[in-house]
Amino acid sequence: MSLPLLWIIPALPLGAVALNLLAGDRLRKAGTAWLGCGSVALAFAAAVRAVLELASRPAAERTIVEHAYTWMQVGDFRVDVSFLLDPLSAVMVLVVTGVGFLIHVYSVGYMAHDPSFRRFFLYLNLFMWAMLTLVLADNFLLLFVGWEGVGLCSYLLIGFWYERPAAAEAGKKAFIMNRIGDFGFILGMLLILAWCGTLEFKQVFALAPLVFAVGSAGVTAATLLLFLGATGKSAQIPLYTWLPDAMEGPTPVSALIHAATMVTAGVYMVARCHVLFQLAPLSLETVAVVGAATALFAATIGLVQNDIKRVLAYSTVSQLGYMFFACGVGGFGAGVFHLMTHAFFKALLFLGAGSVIHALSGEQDLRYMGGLASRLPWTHRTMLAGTVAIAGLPPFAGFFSKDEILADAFASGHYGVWAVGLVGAALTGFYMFRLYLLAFRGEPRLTPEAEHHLHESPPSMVIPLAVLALLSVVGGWIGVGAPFREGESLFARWLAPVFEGAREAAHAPLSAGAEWALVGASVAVAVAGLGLAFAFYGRSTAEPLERAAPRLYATLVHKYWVDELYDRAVVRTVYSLSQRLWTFWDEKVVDGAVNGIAYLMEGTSALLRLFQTGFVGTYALFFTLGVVVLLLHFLRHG
Amino acid sequence: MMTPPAVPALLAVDWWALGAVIALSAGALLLLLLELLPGRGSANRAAAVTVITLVAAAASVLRVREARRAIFGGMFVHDGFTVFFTLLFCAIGLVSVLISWDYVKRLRLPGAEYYTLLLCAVLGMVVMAASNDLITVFLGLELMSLALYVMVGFRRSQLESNEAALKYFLLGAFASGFLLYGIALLYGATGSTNLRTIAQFLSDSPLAGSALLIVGALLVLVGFGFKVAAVPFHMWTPDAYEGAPTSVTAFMSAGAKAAGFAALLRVAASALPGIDVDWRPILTGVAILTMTVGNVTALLQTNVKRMLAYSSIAHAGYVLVAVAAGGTEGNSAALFYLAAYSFMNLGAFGILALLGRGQEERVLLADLAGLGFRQPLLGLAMTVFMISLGGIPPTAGFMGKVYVFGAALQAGLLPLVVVGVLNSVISVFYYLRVTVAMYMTEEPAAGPVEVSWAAPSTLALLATLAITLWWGIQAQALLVAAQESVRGLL
Amino acid sequence: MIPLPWTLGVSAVVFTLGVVGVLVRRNALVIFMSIELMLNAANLAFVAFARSMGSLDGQVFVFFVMTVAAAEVAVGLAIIVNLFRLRETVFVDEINLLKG
Amino acid sequence: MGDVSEFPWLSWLVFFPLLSAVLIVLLPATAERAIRRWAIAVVFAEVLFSLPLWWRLESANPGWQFEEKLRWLPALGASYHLGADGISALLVLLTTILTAVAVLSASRAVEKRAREFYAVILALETGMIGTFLCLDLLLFYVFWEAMLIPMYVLIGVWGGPRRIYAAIKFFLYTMAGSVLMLVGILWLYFLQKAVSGTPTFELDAFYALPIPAGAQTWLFLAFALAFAIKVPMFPFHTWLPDAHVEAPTAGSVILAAILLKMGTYGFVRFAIPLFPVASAALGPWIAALAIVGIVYGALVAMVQPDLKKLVAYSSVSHLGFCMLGLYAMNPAGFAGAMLTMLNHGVSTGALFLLVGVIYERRHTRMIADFGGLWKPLPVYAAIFLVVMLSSIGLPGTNGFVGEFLVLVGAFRARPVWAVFAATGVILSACYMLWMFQRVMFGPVTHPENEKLPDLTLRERLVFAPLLVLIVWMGVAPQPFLDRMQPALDRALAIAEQRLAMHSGGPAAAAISAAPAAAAPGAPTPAPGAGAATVADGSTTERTP
Amino acid sequence: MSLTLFVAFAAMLVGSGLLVILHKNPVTSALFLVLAFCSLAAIYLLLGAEFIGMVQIIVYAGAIMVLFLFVIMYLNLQHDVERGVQIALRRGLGWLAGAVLAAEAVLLFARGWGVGPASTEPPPAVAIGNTQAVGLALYTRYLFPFEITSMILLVAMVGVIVVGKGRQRGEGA
Repeated sequence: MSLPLLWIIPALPLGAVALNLLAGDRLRKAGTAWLGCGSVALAFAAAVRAVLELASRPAAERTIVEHAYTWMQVGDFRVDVSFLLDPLSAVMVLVVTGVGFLIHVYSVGYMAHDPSFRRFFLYLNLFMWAMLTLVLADNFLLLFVGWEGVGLCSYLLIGFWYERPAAAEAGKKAFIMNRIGDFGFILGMLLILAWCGTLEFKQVFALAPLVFAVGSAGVTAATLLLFLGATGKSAQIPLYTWLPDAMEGPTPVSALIHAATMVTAGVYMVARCHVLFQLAPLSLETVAVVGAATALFAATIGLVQNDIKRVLAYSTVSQLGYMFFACGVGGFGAGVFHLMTHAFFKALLFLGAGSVIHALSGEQDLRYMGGLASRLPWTHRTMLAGTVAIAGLPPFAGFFSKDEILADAFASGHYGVWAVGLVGAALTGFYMFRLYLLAFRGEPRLTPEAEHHLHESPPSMVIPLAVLALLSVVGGWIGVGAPFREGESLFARWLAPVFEGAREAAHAPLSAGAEWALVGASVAVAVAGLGLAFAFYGRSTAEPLERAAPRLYATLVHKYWVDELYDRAVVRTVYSLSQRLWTFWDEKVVDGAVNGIAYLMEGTSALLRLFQTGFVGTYALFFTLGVVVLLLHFLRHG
Repeated sequence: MMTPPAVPALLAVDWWALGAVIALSAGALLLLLLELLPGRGSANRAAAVTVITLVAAAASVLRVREARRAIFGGMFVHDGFTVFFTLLFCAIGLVSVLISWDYVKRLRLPGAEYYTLLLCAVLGMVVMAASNDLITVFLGLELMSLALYVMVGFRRSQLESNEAALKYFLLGAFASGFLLYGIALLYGATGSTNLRTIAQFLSDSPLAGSALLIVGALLVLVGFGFKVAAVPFHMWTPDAYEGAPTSVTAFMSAGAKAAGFAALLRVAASALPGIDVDWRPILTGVAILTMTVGNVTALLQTNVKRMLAYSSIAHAGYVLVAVAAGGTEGNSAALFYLAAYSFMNLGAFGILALLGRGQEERVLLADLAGLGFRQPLLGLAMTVFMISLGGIPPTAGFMGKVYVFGAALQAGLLPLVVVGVLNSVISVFYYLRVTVAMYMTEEPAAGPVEVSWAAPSTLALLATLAITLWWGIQAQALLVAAQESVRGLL
Repeated sequence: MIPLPWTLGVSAVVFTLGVVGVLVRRNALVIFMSIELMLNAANLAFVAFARSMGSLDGQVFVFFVMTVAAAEVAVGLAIIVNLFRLRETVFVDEINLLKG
Repeated sequence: MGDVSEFPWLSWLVFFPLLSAVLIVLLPATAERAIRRWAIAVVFAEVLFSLPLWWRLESANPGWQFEEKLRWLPALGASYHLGADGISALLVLLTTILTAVAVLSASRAVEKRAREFYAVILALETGMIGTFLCLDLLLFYVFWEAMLIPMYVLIGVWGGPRRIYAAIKFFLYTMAGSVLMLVGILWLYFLQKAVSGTPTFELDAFYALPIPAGAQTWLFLAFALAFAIKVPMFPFHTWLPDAHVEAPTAGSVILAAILLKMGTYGFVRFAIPLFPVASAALGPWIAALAIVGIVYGALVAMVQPDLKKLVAYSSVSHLGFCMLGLYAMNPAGFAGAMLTMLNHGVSTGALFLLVGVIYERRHTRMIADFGGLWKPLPVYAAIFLVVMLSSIGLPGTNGFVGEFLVLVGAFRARPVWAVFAATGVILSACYMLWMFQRVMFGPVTHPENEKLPDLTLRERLVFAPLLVLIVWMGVAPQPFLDRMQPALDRALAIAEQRLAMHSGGPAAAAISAAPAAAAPGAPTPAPGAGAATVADGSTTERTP
Repeated sequence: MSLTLFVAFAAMLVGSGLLVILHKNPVTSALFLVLAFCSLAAIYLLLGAEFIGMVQIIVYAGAIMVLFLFVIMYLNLQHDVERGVQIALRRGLGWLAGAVLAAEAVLLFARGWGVGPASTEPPPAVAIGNTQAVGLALYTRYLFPFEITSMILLVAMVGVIVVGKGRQRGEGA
């Protein structure tokens, strides 16, 4: 082996970052593009090589650990920089580098006219590094490096157009929300460290069943805290509000970070820690409930949004909810599978939306679109593929993964969660086709300016769209399992070594009939959803809900006023508390005490000066009084 | 060894041990005689003679520094304590002469008389420190005081100077009355004025409850307390210091205080051993009051001279801490502190004496504005003196405080030490105000105050600066000297 | 033979009178006279003690005190005279240029 | 370089700046260029001189190295005793580097009295290095206190409009704390004298001195007050914002980067090893104050309208982490605290430099006067970004390593400490990012900001070493950890050993120098029991 | 006999002392002071201190008081004007302080007070007069203080000249 197998993968984009920084503006646009895309392409190649190497091993030995160096060691506390490749991270690393590469290519076209082209690729490559570190990390702390690293890049990229106050605000919001999650993550790590004495995955997972009793407080606390981290990163209730706002960033960023890769890190982490989660049934239930709730909640908001990217953003939140509830019901494999397919079709959808926005010179409002199908044929076709995929119609990718999730939920007896998932599926079909119909069908409602510049996107943007559309169609096929074929799916078998423990604890397989019934139900609700969408928006653009239930509609449009609530309850409270802490407590009380001593001294000084009258008589009097007092002392104490 | 012969043997007197006293008296007389000679520049001549006299006095004492003698029937003792203080007084005198050299000419004060009185005051101080008899202590004190009353009022056509002299004189005489009455009572209680004899009598027949002894000792303490400016006998200090010619202020703030403490230590240690323990509550109380009143009242002063006067009160308080601690450690700490204090205070007042042209006196805080950068040496020196007075390393004042507070701590006077260190924090505030004025205030539009540089003053400045810094960095020699000096006392 | 307490009592009374005189009068000269009373009280105590102990030391001390007092009076009166020249007053409560 | 053991390396290191300062003062004030160059040469030479402390420090040796000892005041038993170990070596390196950076940065900012400015900074450097290297308590106190003067002058002469207030406040506040320490030192001295008969101020002698538990509390309080004010710990912090706001940039940098470290250094070197019983007993209170400081500093920083004040309050927060790490009293906490000291020095120093850069250009530090600076100042903004990330402890930068180790240590001591302290992670992001947003992002709101020149080459050079350190210490902190750990372990071991002398007390359990290694595969207690331990908030060390 | 005389002179001493501090006219005060000194001299004689008694009359009552009177006349001082609240206050405090001082002394001395031992020096071989004895002591045992006294007088002379002489040589301020 001439080249290191694993650390080269994140190192490649990092190297590109360094080169980019060093070369500066000498690089020009073409150079930047080549550097950015090339490094990711190479990383993809390196990832493929590593995964092939992994695949060539027998199933039981499919873990590769590569130790780079000791990061820090204090006493018994030691953390290494070392990388781990196992089937789970293999999936992730391929998705990240693969989809990442496509989005890089897409960005070359999308960002071509942006003056900060170089900076964009700098951030993007940095993000690739962080994301790859995250998925390849061999221990919690290194994962955390990637975890925060992607958060940082997300912050930078959301606020990429920093001159727009909204973008800057959204970036900050994303970072702080993430930090709230990280607070949990750090404490979770500390708990794990305290119990297991190490942060290395293999050791932790080996020790955990010995150290923790099932359902014990320690492991429950640890996993709940880790999950808090995941809710931040993956935009789940209660920390989801940053993701829709993150749409202020350039669209490729939304595709890469806020759809395909970063936001799924939470799911990855939960899947990675499934050993721990399975020791804590309460945590698993929480994950399932939060996931399902988020899936439904976000979907309802997505129903009425008019910004094309925001619809997709809520859809992302919703889909992430699916992944979590998959994990929560024990279907880690299903969750990861949906993660992958979602990466394909959601990236596709975002890129398609980006293509639309690009074509419309920045117009994002669905109300000013319409009839674009003929004007943007490639975009239209690929978007349609993505929409069908996410709606869960067979045989598109989304169908298989979503179906597996629902099946797992049902099979494990989480009927409530299953029902919620089913409703969510209907809503998904509805809002996605609403989007499709409003954007591509009907009469054009373009602004004159958009009309004037309207054009199909360049090949560098269309080709990635096509590739992703293809993946959205066929990407699910590797995960085809029951009831369509005998035995486990290819994907499940690949992940089997990782989720071994999970499978043992898992439910008994359902009967074939039940499986078919479930498939039928999920297809039915999806069709119902899209049918309703056609019924409402096929011809008109009016919002039926607005007329039928204006208050409900307003609630949804305002996203249940959650942002406002957070602002009131947290942001302003903290701000006014801090203000008072500063102006009253710090300046008046703490510092006031300090200055008070000084004033006291000055006052005493002024008082004492009064005694110094300048008259000899006074002086003699005090002199005599001194003698009197001293004599008095002897009178009393002899 | 110290038993006096029954018949006074004049020839048995060790004249070398008396060298300082003889030199100082002779110098004073010589100055008066020289004034009869005609010629201009009599002030320069007088100053030069004074310098020679002081050097000679110091040299003669140094020559026999190892000797231990009791002369004149034990009224005058030559021991380490005497040597230490004689040298200190001569040094104070020397620096004062250097400070006065130009100042006296500038203010057109009568030079010969000035230096005569200065020498007589030094003589009085030496006698106070060397006395082993209450009579000589009293006479030495009066000699010094009378000279100082006159010196304070030396600018006789100036209202402030005259007022200062009057106040100093009236209160000084008042205090002398108390001191004298105290001596009378002590005499009555013990039958002697000789310190050794008193001590011997007390050790033979302790008179713990004797009213005579207690009141006598108390009044003596009050008398010395006046001289060292201990609260509440301090009230003359700011007025006298402010009104006196600056060079005189310098001289008396260092010399008179040191002499007062010398006498106090001598009497307490030689005649009333154990008084430091018995009277600790009183000394502690007075020390606390002295430090606090001095420092706190100084805070708001706008006249630097007056501020330093209050500061000198506070410093008396620090020395009183050492006195309260007592014992070898306490006494040697007091000596150390007095030596350190003398030079930094002389330096500070010496700088004030430089300010202004001709007969003007510019000693307000506002007068210092912007001076630091205009006069780098002066600014630096003043800063060092202020830092030292504030007790901040690396200066003599810091080492002094370490030693004093260490001694007090060893004696178990923790509360006193805590009050003392907190006081030094308070004091730093007004010392810093001087540096604020010099370095951090814009100089007035009319330009900064003029500085009357002269070679002797510069020399004095450099000498005090060097000593202040050196004793802050390496005080071993002074430490040893202070420790050796008090050994013979006890 | 005069008992010691008697003489001492007289001395103490005179001393106290001196102190009170200093405190209550405003004329610098009278204050100064009161101080002389204090010194004389001390002298009386010296002589009384000397007498009771049969020692001469006290008397000698008194002699020195008188000398000092004379010197003090000379200097003090000179200062007061100078003050009067400058300010036309000898009242100490009119003299407070220096204060605070 | 010659034989280090022969050459009085530390003395040279301490006094070379002072000597150079004297030389500078002797130069004519008009020779500004020469003075500037000379000063810069001196500080960089000083960096070179301090490098042996990195190269030649024997990592494995926990004792004093480069030792020098001369008689100073035999009459008192004080000696001139210098020596370095991993702790002081790193802090001295921090000092030389940050001073060099500060001096380099100041060369344009100081318009008046350049000669005196450089002389004062060099004198300050002597004071700081001396404080870190003294092994004699009296000598330590001399340096500790003497150092106040140049800093006071620096603030008072070259500071902002309220400089006099700030300078005097700084001086008096810190001095008020330290004089009681002097009393404590003297107390120790006499105790030592009484026990052994020979008077000495040697630190090693005090390390070996048994101190009654009752006295320890008072002595500890005396020392801790001095150090706590210097740190500064809540509620003794109010001098800091004033001093920082008014100080010139170089002063702020040195104040934040180095002077504050003396407080924490004092805890590691003196307060904890000397008074372990009191430390253990009062530790929870100090940790509580540290945590309050973390949260409080962050909250107050959030609402500051002035950049320097914001950074100043963030220092309160960061040093709260330091103190928390120390009072975790375990290796991880100590190492974290020590690393946080270095980190804070680097990143907060850099932050003050950055504030100084725009202050120089705009003569304002008000956040409201800026906005959209990224556009005119991209390089500046990028550097600011990196430094800010380091300050909020982003993994991959130095800030994270220290903070995390502190949290590990704190968690091991008492989990609830870590819980509260970790909120600082959120809050630091809040105030820093919000500030960054208001300063850098958005449109340029003030026309005068539009044409601001970006960083000059010299300014870039100033930041280069700091950025290198930020990344280096974040990515590969092990060389630093290796150097500091033996010394930290020694401090802990001394504390533990001395605590054992007062054995039996409940405090004995609170310090554990070497926590039971929870090595993989070690026998583990029943999970339920462990959970209970977590729940009641006491130690989570698992004993085999 | 001597006791009666003592009481008489003591009463005169205290009475005139009181008048010194009470009388408004400084000249009268001075004259009463002379009277006080004279009574004191008489008491000295009663106490066997003939020399001191004589000196008291010559030096104190003679020289010193003449000086006082001379100055008072020279300055042409009239009755002291003493009125106003401040003065009343000061007087009150002054008397109070004096009274307390005296009371304290009485209380302290009431507890008992030891007088020093009788003189240890051998009585002179030949009975000599008091003046002679004092003179002998002065020039033998007390030689040193005697010399110091001479310096004090020198200082007084120089001082009086400095303070008292008129302005000359354009001497300033």
